[in-house]
Amino acid sequence: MSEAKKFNFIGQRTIRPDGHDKVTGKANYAADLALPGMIWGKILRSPHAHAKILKLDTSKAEAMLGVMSVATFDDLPSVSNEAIQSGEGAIDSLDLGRNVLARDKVLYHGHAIAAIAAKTEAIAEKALELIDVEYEVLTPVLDLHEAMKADAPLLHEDMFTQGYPEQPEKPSNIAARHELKMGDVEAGFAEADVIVERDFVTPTVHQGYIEPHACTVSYNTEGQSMVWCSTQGHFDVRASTAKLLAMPLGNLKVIASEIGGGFGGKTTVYLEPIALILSRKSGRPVKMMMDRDEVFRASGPASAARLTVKVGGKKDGTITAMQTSIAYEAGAFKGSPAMIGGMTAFTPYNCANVYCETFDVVVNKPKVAAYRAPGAPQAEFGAEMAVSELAEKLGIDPVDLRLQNAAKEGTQTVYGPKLKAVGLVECLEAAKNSPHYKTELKEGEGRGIASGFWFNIGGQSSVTINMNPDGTGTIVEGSPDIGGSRASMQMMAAEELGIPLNDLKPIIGDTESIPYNQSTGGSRTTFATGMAVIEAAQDVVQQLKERAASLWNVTPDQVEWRDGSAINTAGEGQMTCAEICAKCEKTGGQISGTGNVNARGAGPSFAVHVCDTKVDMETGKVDVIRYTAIQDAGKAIHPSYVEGQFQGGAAQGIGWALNEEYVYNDDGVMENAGFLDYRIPLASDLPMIDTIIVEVPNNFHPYGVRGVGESGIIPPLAAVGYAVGDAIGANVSELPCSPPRVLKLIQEKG
Amino acid sequence: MTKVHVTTSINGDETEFLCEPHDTLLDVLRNDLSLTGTKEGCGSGDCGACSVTLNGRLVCSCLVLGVEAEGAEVGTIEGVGEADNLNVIQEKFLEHAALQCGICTPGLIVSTQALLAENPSPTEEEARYYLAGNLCRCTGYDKIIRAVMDSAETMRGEG
Amino acid sequence: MLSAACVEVDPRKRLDVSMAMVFFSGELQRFTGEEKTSVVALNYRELLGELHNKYPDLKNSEITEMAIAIDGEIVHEPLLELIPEAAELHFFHFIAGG
Amino acid sequence: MAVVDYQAPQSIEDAIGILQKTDIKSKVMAGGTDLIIQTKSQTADPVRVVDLKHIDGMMSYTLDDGGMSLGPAMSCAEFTTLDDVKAVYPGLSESAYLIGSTQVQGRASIGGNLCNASPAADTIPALIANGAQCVIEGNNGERVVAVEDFVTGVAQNCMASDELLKQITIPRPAPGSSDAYLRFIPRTEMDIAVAGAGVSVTLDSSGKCTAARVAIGAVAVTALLVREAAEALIGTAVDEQALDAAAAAASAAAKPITDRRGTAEYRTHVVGVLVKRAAKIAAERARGVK
Repeated sequence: MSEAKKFNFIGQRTIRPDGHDKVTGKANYAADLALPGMIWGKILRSPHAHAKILKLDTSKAEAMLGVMSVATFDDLPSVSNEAIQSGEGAIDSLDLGRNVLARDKVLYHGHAIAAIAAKTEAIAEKALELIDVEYEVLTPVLDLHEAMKADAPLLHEDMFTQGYPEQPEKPSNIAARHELKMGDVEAGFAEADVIVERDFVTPTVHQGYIEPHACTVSYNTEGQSMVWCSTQGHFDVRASTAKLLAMPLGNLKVIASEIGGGFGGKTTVYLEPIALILSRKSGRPVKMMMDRDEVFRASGPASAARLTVKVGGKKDGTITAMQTSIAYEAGAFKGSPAMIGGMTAFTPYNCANVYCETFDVVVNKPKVAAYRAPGAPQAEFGAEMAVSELAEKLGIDPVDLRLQNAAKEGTQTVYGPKLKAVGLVECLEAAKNSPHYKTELKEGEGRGIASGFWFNIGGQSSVTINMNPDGTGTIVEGSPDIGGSRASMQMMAAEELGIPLNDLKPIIGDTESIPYNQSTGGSRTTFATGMAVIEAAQDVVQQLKERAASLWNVTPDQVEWRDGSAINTAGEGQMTCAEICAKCEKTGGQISGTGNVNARGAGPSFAVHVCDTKVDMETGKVDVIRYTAIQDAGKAIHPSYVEGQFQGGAAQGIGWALNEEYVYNDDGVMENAGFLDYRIPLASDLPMIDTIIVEVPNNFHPYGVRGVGESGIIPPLAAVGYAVGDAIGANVSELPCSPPRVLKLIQEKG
Repeated sequence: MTKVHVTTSINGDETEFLCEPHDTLLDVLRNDLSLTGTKEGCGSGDCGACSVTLNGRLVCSCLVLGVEAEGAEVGTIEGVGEADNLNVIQEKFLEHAALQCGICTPGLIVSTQALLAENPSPTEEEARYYLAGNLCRCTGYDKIIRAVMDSAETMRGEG
Repeated sequence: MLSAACVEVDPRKRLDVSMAMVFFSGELQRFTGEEKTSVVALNYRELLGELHNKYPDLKNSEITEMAIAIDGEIVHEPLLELIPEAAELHFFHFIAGG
Repeated sequence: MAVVDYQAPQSIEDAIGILQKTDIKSKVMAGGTDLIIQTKSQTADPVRVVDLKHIDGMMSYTLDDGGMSLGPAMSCAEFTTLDDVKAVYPGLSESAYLIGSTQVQGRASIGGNLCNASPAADTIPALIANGAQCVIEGNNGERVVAVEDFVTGVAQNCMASDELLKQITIPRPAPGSSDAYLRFIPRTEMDIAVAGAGVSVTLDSSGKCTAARVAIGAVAVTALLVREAAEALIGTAVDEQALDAAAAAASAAAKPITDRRGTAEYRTHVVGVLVKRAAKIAAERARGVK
């Protein structure tokens, strides 16, 4: 893209096209659909964290008045081991099936065992008590280090660690071990004047979306089955659900309702396959809703982690070696993003010698799911804390140390490729020159700064733009819109077509109205779906030019498209989009443009955050008093929603750093499964979150877009963690910085 | 169990319904009266997504029994603004992009309306503490508070 | 439009194509025994053919499931990909998002 | 418990009549913010809810030279707007303001908070600090119980199943008196108290403390009236040493548990900090009020 392109709509703060319904309560979320004859499904969940299922008898429950159908694992057709390719990488479908409904063993407290559909929720709830289950209770494995021991009780007798040079012969709770290395870390450490080595611990946390999982489904044999659910990817819900129920994709229509937050946690299936079984066996539509307690106990949190980080640097500020050993909890089934932690931990740094060893470890807790840059926050927390400590020990300003070693274009990453053009240096400079960083701290205040890297992905998006006879158009796209992306899609289409924004209506098509679209996640929507919208809009413009050419009897290349009109360059004549559309039946029929992409060249988005805290030294309570989030957006399509991603990521990261954690008892039962004691940040906990949008264009997108949805959650863990340590004069190594932990650090410091 | 007949007023409309004694006002609004604008986020009064007004007082409808609505005045999101045009608070929430997923928005708009009726010129801190019972996980609250302060200013300007 | 890779390639031109440098991650090194190698290949399918000939165990690896970075540009579905002159190639695992 | 019947008696006599029925267990409801959560499960035993909000006097208050007489079912949202009460019992008003969110305060009542008898209830230490009395009505008439004796254990109070709390009466503080309530929570709102402290002090014209009541919450099965802490203040000018002594006495009296909200060790330390801070505020208010 040559010099900065002049845009008509891009970069404006438009009113989102879907806003009216959301501020009037008319927008329909998953729990808002009721169908005639609908009945209610409820799930029987395991009271044990680790137990064999000896007997499961649902006959008494089925006989209860008002009960219409029952579902257990046996109702799933023979689930094959073949991987399902879904948006979140390969998921072993046997594991997915056993997480949706337990078979032989329950692997976490709250694991679904059976489900009942009945005339009312109350009847369904009572019927669950009539299901007769016999367990052989086993010792739960809850701690990461315990789980990794050779003699630890095993969750899966058939799990052997992948990734060791030779195949181990004993099964283990370590599902996989990965190694990433570059250069020679030992040589690097030998060169270093100062070495920082520290162990870090981060807790299990939840995405905290305010809308619990829910769906309303109706099964019928003639291939007209329908699922209405809250999801980040209805095409992947169709893929996983059809796989589990052995249905052809064409027989299952999935409609994405408005989604009340997902953050990665709604990229898998929990209720949909069960509801369809209950619907099939009862012949009735079935609604299922998780209550908040179930969301915490049985939907995927983000991995708790234990990591050791070692960084070495010379007096001149060169970081000579960076090393980490990372273990992530996967929960009941393998598949934590441990390796992604290894890939991202040190990527903000141009360091020649890097070594990362990562372990994916199963424990008797719910299977983890993605949570905004999955795997990166935990690993980069350790790295950023260690780099800040190194800066302090070298007597170098923490921003300057990061600037001096900043990853740039051409920097070799530990996971392989060299980076293309990125904006970390620009973000660090923006932080250094920010009013926040230039303000002196007062007595008792602490400051932390941290960087964050996330890859961002492209992937498959399909869009059609259908033009109406009056020149207005409908943009049918397939990316569930959580953060306001429909506003960006509308702006990109209007930018290409040159017609007013409100003439274009973006909607999320169901799985029967457009080809496969990958889930909304990986910060891909504005980048990849945006690219497909632009392609579809250009397709429409081309057809409009051809129609105008046919009316003027000239060739299409003699027609130019400017500001929503065709211009006849081979003579007289100008025709607006509306005029051309009005004559479509005369020029060959209606116009519809398509854009099908497997978008490549997703540009990483770097973030740098600055946080000031004050600590009540007598109680250990932390207050965040100032916060600045800086991030590279490549090109901000809708600045308000770009800022919204920075601020939302920062708030979740601050929660992760301050007060969010799963508290388990020794039997593996979560003790704070509710918003009262799982403490996400409140309006009164946070200051205004100032934002700075950096724009280093990503030339693989027509307008230079980089996804911004995820990087923002990474820096706060270390920005807040280091600021707390700075305020109390002690080293923080364990999150969250809850008052009891901080007070202990203060007391130990003496 | 035999259902209870309740006569009440919802957004100024005379309304009758039958409900079980254990049904909450939230269950009644959503399942019996199809007023699904009021959302359930937790069912225990900890998230505010189900905020409504009961006789002018801001409450969580998940912590009110449906039968308690007898003879009461209930105000829900569906009663905010007119059918064809939004009120100032709704306009400002859109203008400031004070919502992303929007599940918390109905509760926040009802709560903001109650706040500004009680305190037409709140400070930022007063607004943040009054709205502390409305959880939002997407926005980090910054733009919500800016929309609330702007609404207050605009309404005072008109007032 | 047809992808360029389907265009018929004149075998005589093959000789003057410079070598591409392929780097193996720690995980793949278990099957190749080497950190890197140079290969003559015009496109992804030829690249895989050459690598499988050179390293028989490679068939036990997940190389065909992995994404590929060509001179730093990450390609998740490389089947029809062309290999440019003196390219630097890295294989690595498909990255998910949240 | 699952609600199978709802009654809204218009008088105390009717209410007591319903409470005496033995077909189904009855539970009294004021705001209902605790009760409705406890009755969510449909599989627990059935319960009849007896809603007191339609009974005269339950939702109103009187304040005069003799003190305050408070209807137990008045919502905290309404109670905290009563400026005349706030002037006389600032600490009690603070404690009512701290219960839950704005929405919860729109329903929750001081009487409900007291009868629910959570060890961490916010209003109970403030009520104890102010020497509140509980007027209980039952089949055989009225009886009065000091608030510190009203709560008898975790979620237990001294009333029989057919008795109800009719009134909460609080004596008018002696001249030169004031109170304060503080609690510790990890966030700034919404949490259940990890520790709580209600303190009232009476200072003479020279600023010497002539009387004091110190109550601590969330650090034992019930809120505790800590005599030793009060004695540490009485006779002093409520200076640093006195405040430290009161804090130490409070920590010594605490018998906390470890749970998802805090460790015993942490609660013991923090309750002392809160007593010190609350006593200081109460003293400043008392000095100002003369």
